[in-house]
Amino acid sequence: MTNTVPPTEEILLAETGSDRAPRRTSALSYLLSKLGGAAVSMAMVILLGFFAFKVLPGDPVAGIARERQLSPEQIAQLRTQMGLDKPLWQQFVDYIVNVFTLNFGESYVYRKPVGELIGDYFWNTILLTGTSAVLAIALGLWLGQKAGWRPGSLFDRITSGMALVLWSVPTFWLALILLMVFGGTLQWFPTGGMTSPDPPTDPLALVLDVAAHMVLPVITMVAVVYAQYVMVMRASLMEEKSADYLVTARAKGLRDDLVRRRHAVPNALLPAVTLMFLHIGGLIAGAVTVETVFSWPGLGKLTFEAISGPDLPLLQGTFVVFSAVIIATNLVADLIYRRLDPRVRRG
Amino acid sequence: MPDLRFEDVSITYRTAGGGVRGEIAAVRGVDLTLPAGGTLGIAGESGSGKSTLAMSVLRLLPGNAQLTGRVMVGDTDVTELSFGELRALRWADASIVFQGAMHSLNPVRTVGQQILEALELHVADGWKTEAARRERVTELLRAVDLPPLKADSYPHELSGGQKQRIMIAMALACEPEIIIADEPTTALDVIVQQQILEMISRLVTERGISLLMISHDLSVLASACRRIAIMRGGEVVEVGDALEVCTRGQHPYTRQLADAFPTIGDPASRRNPVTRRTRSDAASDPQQSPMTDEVLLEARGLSVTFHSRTKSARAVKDVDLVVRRGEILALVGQSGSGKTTLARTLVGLQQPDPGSVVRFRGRDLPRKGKGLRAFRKEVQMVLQDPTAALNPKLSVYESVAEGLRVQHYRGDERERVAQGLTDAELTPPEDFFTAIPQELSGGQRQRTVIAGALAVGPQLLVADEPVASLDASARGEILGLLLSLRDRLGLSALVITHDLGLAWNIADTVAVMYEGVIVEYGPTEQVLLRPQHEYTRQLLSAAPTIQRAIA
Amino acid sequence: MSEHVASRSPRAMAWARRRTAFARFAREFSRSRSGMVGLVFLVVIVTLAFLAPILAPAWMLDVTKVMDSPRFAPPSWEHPLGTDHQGRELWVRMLWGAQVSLLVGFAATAMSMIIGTIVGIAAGHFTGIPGALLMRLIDFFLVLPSLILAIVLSTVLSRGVWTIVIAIGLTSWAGTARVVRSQTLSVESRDYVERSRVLGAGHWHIIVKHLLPAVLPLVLANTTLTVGSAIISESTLAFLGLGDTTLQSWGAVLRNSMDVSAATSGYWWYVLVPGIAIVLVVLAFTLVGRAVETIVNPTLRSR
Amino acid sequence: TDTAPTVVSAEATATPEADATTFRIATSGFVDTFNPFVSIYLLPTNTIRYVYEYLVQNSAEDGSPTKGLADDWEVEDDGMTWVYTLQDDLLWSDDEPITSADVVYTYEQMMTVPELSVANGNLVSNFESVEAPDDKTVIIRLKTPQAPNPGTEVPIVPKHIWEEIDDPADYANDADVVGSGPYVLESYSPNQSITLRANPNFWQGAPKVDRIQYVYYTNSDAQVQALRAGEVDFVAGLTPTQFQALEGVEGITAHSGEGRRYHSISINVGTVTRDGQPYGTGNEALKDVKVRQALRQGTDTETLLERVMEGRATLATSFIPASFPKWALPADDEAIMAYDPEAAMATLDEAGWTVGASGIREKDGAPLQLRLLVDADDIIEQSISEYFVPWMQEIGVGITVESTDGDTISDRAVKADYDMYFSGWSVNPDPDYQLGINLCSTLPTGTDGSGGTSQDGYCNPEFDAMYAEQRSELDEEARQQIVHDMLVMNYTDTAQIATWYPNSLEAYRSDRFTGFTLQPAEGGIIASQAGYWGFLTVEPVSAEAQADEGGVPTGLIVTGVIVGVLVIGGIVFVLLRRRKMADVE
Ligand SMILES: Nc1ncnc2c1ncn2[C@@H]1O[C@H](COP(=O)(O)OP(=O)(O)OP(=O)(O)O)[C@@H](O)[C@H]1O
Ligand SMILES: Nc1ncnc2c1ncn2[C@@H]1O[C@H](COP(=O)(O)OP(=O)(O)OP(=O)(O)O)[C@@H](O)[C@H]1O
Ligand SMILES: [Mg+2]
Ligand SMILES: [Mg+2]
Repeated sequence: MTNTVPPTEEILLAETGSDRAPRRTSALSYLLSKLGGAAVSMAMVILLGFFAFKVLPGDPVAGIARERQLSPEQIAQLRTQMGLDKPLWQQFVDYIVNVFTLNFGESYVYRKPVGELIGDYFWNTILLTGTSAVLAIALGLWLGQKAGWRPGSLFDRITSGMALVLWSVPTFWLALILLMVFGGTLQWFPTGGMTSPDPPTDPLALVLDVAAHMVLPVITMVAVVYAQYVMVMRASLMEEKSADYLVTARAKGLRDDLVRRRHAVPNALLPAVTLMFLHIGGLIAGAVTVETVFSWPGLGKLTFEAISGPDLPLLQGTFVVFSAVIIATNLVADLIYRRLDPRVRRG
Repeated sequence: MPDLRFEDVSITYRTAGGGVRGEIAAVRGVDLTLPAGGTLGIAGESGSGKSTLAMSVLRLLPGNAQLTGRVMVGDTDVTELSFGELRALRWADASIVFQGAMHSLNPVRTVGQQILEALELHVADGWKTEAARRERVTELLRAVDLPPLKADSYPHELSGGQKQRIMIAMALACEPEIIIADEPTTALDVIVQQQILEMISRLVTERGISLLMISHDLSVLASACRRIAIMRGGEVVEVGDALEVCTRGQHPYTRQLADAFPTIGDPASRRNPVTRRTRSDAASDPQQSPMTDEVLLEARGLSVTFHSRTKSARAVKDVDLVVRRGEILALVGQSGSGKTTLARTLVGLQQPDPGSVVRFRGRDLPRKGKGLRAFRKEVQMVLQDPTAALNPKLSVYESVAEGLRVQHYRGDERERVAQGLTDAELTPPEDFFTAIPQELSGGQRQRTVIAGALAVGPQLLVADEPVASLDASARGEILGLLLSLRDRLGLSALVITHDLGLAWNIADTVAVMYEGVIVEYGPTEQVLLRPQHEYTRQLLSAAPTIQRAIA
Repeated sequence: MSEHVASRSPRAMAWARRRTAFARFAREFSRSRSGMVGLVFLVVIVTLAFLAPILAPAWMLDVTKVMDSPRFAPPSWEHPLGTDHQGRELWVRMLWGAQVSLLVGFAATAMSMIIGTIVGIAAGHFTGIPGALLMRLIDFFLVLPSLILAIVLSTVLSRGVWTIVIAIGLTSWAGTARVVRSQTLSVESRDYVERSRVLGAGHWHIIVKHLLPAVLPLVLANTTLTVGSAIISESTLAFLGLGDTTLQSWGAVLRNSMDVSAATSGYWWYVLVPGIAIVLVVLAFTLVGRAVETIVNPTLRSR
Repeated sequence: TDTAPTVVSAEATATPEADATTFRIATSGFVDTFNPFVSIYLLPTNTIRYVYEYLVQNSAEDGSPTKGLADDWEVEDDGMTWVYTLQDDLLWSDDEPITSADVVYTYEQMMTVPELSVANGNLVSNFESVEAPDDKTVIIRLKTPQAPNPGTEVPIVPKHIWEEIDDPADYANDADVVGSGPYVLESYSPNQSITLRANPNFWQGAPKVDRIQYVYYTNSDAQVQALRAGEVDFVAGLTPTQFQALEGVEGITAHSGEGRRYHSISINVGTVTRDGQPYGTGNEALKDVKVRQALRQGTDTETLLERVMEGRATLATSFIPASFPKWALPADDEAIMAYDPEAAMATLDEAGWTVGASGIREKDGAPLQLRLLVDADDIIEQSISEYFVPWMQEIGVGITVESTDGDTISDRAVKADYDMYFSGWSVNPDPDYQLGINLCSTLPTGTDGSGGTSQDGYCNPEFDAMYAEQRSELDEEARQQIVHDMLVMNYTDTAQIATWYPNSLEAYRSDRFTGFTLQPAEGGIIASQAGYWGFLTVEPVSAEAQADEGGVPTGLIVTGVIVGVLVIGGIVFVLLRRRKMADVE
């Protein structure tokens, strides 16, 4: 659920392998079919977004009234303001309208349009997960191809071993330990947030400030996620390693590392790309816990708060946006794949 | 110019997994010499160590291989070279055309780039500059009869024959002194095969290159090499002059290889494949066919079109065909001509285009339910590849019994299975019950598939390339079985092949297919001895024979 | 092969063959050092979990019975893994917690595997609209942020082990389905399935006789790996406050340690013990899973 | 250091002066809005206390009414009319004078515009009219006489600002706020920080720190770490464990104050609607007061206090916290029942519940099996239930613990779908409201629990009568006596088991700040007061202590990281380049 099992990659590789069978289609129809698939998924997400959350228990007003001195009139007033007194179908219609206006209604807790809230937080999350994803992918690919080239070597054993151990660590636990050690005890890094309470005005100083705040969360996410990429790339390269064209390359007198870099890696990248993007979902799950622990003002933290709200419109909003991000990245993966593999491209 | 010498070369593979195989002695004590400017062919059964030996020349063996002995290129022992020296030797002194060109080219780089790469690595006077190198690529492509534009193609955009030529061009790129060609023509149809062989011979003579060629097909080697070595089980069992080896082989295996080639027009091999079995008495006269006039299966105006998202292709066009009771019909034709598609349509696995007529015993093919099952009882198909057609997890018994269970056979299943295996000459059947496919040889697998089909008791057997994947000795066994079954059980058969010799071996009638159309159809003798259609003639002339090669 | 077995029935022979296949599997597995380490560790943990009621009687978890024992006692001979905020022995909680965590791990995995296998085979086997719909469904579940979905599920259903099992199971099957589907497709394209059709077989026969046996090894390998991630998921749900706090699971222990801020307060053992236990068990499952996978999927063997 | 500009300009926000002192508070609170008419969450309402002065403030000493905007006040007509006189020379933070018109405006908005009554409408529901005969006098006329001062708890807003706003209910009021309290809200960035700035026009003089800043930390451990690291100066809401760990840390003072909250186990007494229709799923057995009393006698709250709260609370007697000694029910009152399992069993026997085979008591074949809802997010509730279950088992009562989330509990509490659940309130210095939500008239009107605000579903006509009496009793001592009797009655009826009044556990950087005012003065709290005293008097310890503020050694680290990233990036770039060049060669 939170983590997609990395070692199944090898099995999945078999599949992407079959995907790679020569299959020429025009760029347009390829794009259209991928877009169509994404659109169907998105429509399903939007429907699920309403019905799944509608069944959530808990009336936000009841929660408020349990803690605060309110008269029945005040409670009724609150319910009206939150639109809770409307019939279900009306709420559904509102929701659909809201989704298409990228608005998602008004957050119960923040009393702001959800779209606006998400807009405020979206880029923070992208900054965090994006940085982590780039680092994790770069690290994973690099270590993975090195390890896969010489399976069983000391380097491979250390790399795979590390990756497997880190993969077995619950994200939030690692985050907490890092927070304790490097934030609280050693005080090397700030303990939370995205900037200092008074962010410096000098742009360079501001960048440094944000970077300092990013170190721990990024380390956490990279540590837990990069393992999957290592394993994908390693398996992929091992699969490629015995390919006949590598013998040809060697026979031509190429140096070993050139054989790897020029011939093996570009081919091994193909199945790896699809799989890596599939794991973006895992990264987002990580964002929820990591942002929560490190108080990173992003969508993950927003989601966490929406759960404890319960802030239904906000939850719907983050759910739809997260899903959309994953769907979009998968679409990108398909397109990248097409660029990388001449066999899928039109001849 | 250096010569190539193998001196007491032995190569063993260590296999980690399973332990079933453990150490494999792939090559054992081989001594061979390829003199400078000479040609040497190596033939032998599959798995006899031919490729392994070839790879040892450039030290390309995988890590789990261990080599003893010496591999001499001129005065240098390849096994003792430093890595740098070895890299310099590779391709510049000796190059290889690998078995299976399909996989020997990097799928994500253009073939031009791949040839260029070799030139860049071994810069010589002829191609010092970038422009000169490009020029040389063009020149090389011309040498192998390819338009220079093809340099910008990716491997998947080329046909098998074209890829094979790219490999040859690449091998020639750095003007090596020795070329090793490992099965350069397998998987090509006879016409392309002939072109490639001719080209290699031409290049070798023109440029004075030494050639080491590997094949399991004696006739192929005979047409390109002056000397031939025969390998079996990792050892060289015979070396000698090509003619000598082909016609007067000393070793029994050599003779077996040579004999397995039927000669079209030779009455001795007509309806008489080389086999260890003695044929039953019923058909003591091989010239006589038990064919009747009763029509079993009939196709009229049969067309099949494959639709994909962007285009549609007609694989079978307007075919008329009749199979009579007791008839063996051979369907021949080049690869991709639609033979398999036609067969699949005839047994109802593929939907024909509207308007096509397929009748079994005068009735349209049933599509589902009881009718379909009853039809399956009467018509069985043996698929192209026996290895793929058997579930690797099921034993021979279960595979054969599968049809009986599906058909709700009421009798004694065990007895029937045993009978099926016996019919297919897997005797005693009990010995094979528990075997799983990987424990069987190719021929045994093929016979298991046939036994499974026969156990159901069909009237018509459609066999798709029943022997294509087998080496010479095994194929005779299978063909013999078909004939004897026809004789004993009155079975009809439609046998698909791209090999005309096979048709001569067993068929009553031959249909020649070319690009989805049946271009020639008639009694075997008529079609093969007095071909009418241009394509049939081409096929006949391209079919390699030892006689022709030596002549 | 050549041994004479005519006296035995085909069924018995099939079993015998399976036995030898299993023996071979076991032999190969025993050769994988990391796989064996993982397996032995798991066996020990499972045994301990089963023996929990004997090794640590239930009263040791009753806070009213342990009022004399010190709270937050660091690990020592007397308190091997230290004590928690109510003076309970941590080793006792871990022992009982193993039961729940493993149960959740296995049950959620079983659920995910069953759904994944059924949907995967169906999506691969049936062509046309049903297959396409199922494939879309798989793709859809693959892109869903499953953590969020699991959160919703565990909030909607009343708290308890089975809720967690369902939440994890329902959100983790898509990966399996994808693997199974691709394997099904590749088997489906094999000639022996076609041969089976020629023999007159229907869907059921093909699925049960050919597809299922072919995908099961992969599913098995996937299973051990999924158990690990299910255990992590359980702890993540507990961390987010969505677990059943009346249960002793490792996630719940970890959650407790966070609730009382053990980490900030210097009670390191309270945080480390459950965390490391999770890491070790998940790692063990992963090692076993990889070893199994290497055997059932020979192309992975290092060449 | 008192140089803050009067009107906070945008530029000033961007560049805080170097020598400005900032007092940072860690928080994780929700913010709905800073609109005093609408805001209902704790953090913004607490912030608003610092921004807008009330007509009458709650005193720091004991929370009793004291000087706010009003200098003094008189009660006329037996509590029907209250006349307030404003202080002289009051100024808003934008230098406009504060007049009685502002007060009237504020009250009238709440009384006439439903959208603006959301937050504090209940406080003015007894108002007949509010008048301003002159600039300095406010007259509040009530519908019924009331003893509690009606001038408290309502933030008075500047009329000249709010009048201009088109839709006051939607006004976020979260930047450059004009106020009258010690601090005004300068800026708010959601989930990151809330910044308050000292108000030089505040009638008691500007506070000594220039700014208060709330900094967001989702996680309470992160808050503690931030305090240790010196990133924040003040943390509230600590767990007893955290508190203990912070005690004795250098530079940090951990402060445990008697709070104004109470905590209890609410019992379903057999919920009925206002017109007597039963609803909900409460166990029949709990309708018997004996059974409820037995539950209380079987609960060892003293042990709980020790083991669960580490003693950081005061044992509770009723729903009025001991920090309001005037009103609270004394612990030595004769009505108080001690922990006595024997007595509990006797009580149950008396009520006809006999011990069955499984050790659970039965009556007419029905077992005494009760459900207890526990918030999975609340370690205190969980811990209590871990003791409660075996104790109840001992007296023969079976307890099923249902662990779930807070929202579900609220939901089920409204629907009366429970036998017992944990409940708690923050209580105002005047007990009137808290007593009021125990009246029959606060029971729900619908059988789905709607229309009610009752604390525990308690209803006793005698109690109602006494409530009316105390409300109009202007003699405080007499009123105290009535309240005491009411609490005794409620205690004996056992609609809840009050467990304790938890201490508010706070910690601050005493190496940097000092001079906090507690409320109540004796053992009181700093944050979450019913007033603005806590941070009003805070002052920096010394100048140099301030200087190294934020001196986390991040600079070096950050530089290191950046250099590292650059190096890695460079290597990647070079590698890419090399491959590219190799490709074109
Ligand atoms: N990498 C390897 N590891 C282990 N065994 C191998 C390996 N490569 C080849 N073998 C085994 O070595 C033997 C010789 O193989 P080789 O490829 O040389 O045969 P071949 O004569 O070229 O056969 P073919 O005609 O089928 O190409 C075979 O038994 C084969 O199974
Ligand atoms: N399922 C399919 N979809 C689309 N095209 C197909 C399909 N199957 C076969 N074809 C095409 O139909 C043509 C005939 O194929 P078929 O397999 O019948 O040839 P064949 O004569 O059996 O060749 P071979 O000797 O190689 O087995 C080929 O061009 C092939 O690419
Ligand atoms: Mg070979
Ligand atoms: Mg074919």
